[in-house]
Amino acid sequence: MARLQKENFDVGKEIRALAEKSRGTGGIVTFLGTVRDISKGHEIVKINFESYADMAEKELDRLEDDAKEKFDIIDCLVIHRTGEITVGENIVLIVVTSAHRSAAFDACEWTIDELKTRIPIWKEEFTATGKHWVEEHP
Amino acid sequence: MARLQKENFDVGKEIRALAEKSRGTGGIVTFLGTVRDISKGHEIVKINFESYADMAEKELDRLEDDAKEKFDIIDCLVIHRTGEITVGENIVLIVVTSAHRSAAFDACEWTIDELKTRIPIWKEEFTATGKHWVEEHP
Amino acid sequence: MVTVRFFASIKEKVGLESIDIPINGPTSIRDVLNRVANETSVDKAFLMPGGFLYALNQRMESLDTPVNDGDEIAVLPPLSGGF
Amino acid sequence: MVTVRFFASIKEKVGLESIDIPINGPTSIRDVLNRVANETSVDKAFLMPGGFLYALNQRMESLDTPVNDGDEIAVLPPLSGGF
Repeated sequence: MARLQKENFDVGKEIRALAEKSRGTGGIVTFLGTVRDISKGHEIVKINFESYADMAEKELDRLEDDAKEKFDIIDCLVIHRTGEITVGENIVLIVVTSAHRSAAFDACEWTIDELKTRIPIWKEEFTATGKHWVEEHP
Repeated sequence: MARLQKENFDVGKEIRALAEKSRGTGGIVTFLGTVRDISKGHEIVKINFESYADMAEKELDRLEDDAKEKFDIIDCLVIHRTGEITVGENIVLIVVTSAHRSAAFDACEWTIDELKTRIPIWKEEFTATGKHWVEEHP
Repeated sequence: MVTVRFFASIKEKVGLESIDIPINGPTSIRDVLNRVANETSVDKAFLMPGGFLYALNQRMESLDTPVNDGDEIAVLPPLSGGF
Repeated sequence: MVTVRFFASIKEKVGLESIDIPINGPTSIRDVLNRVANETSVDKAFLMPGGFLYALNQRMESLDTPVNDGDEIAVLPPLSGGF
């Protein structure tokens, strides 16, 4: 069950909980995205994530289901934070459990790639000189 | 600096420590291997890892260095446990930090694949009916 | 009546979180957004620049998708979730 | 003198953790393992079945690598680290 939340998450605890759901788990691949200090040459003070919350939650659940259907994995968990987040802090976590490590790597990478194209969340960067929405405008 | 150790490790703590070494870290890919309950149809009670410790430690350090040289990543950490480990417990952890997630996925998968071919460590499985070394004898 | 919601940079530029548009008869998402442009100071090309995504009742849809009374449309500028 | 170390299943079958072999003049890893076979009840083919790895002073080497006095050889059955 995917989660969209303001609060931080405990990476070790989330991995352990998902791994313990199945004793057949042998390989666990995790992607953790954190706030970088520099973005396109600008020093970042903090960032803010706005979301279309109802839709983002549904799409995150669908994303987990799609990963489980597409790859030979046991389970997939996606957590994305919203609101203000400072440099070095956690933004997004994807955990994939599997009996086969190769499927787990493929599924985890696919899930973060897909997340960026499907989940209605927008990033606002705060620098020393102002703030701006991160959008590659067409 | 790679580690070969009897003690368990705290996955969340290890990830945090490596990520905090560089504020440029944006993506962190982790592979965690744990003890499965079933191996080739046999129910596993526990496993034991024997190592050629001096060599394994050197090779693990070389493995980290090779990963850093081969891929566009910031850092790489490898931890492998030795001795007796029960079902569900941690065996091996690989953490790769990077500014670019694609390089981090490639480096992490390469590192676990390489580990299996280069590090002098052997697994002994204990089942209800006995124990045996896991070796694909030629 | 359908509700049109705006997010991120679009919300700031439109100056509204959402707007209600009454509808009568067959109507598409594009029709509704043209009506939004007529009833606000916002340009059509700004709402439909070719690189936005549109959701109808929280599912991505094309601009030609028909809408019904009570539906919720969302104008989604280029997504930037992740990290 | 070189020391030959055994691990995992090989250690159990040889019944020894290690054995010291005196050497005189040019000698390869293969020569040393032949001497191990002569001085124990272990078969040559068992120590060199074609799928093992060999380390000299903790580096993987081929059976033809020359060894010197004081070196450490290790007979490594197929590795199974990981998970």
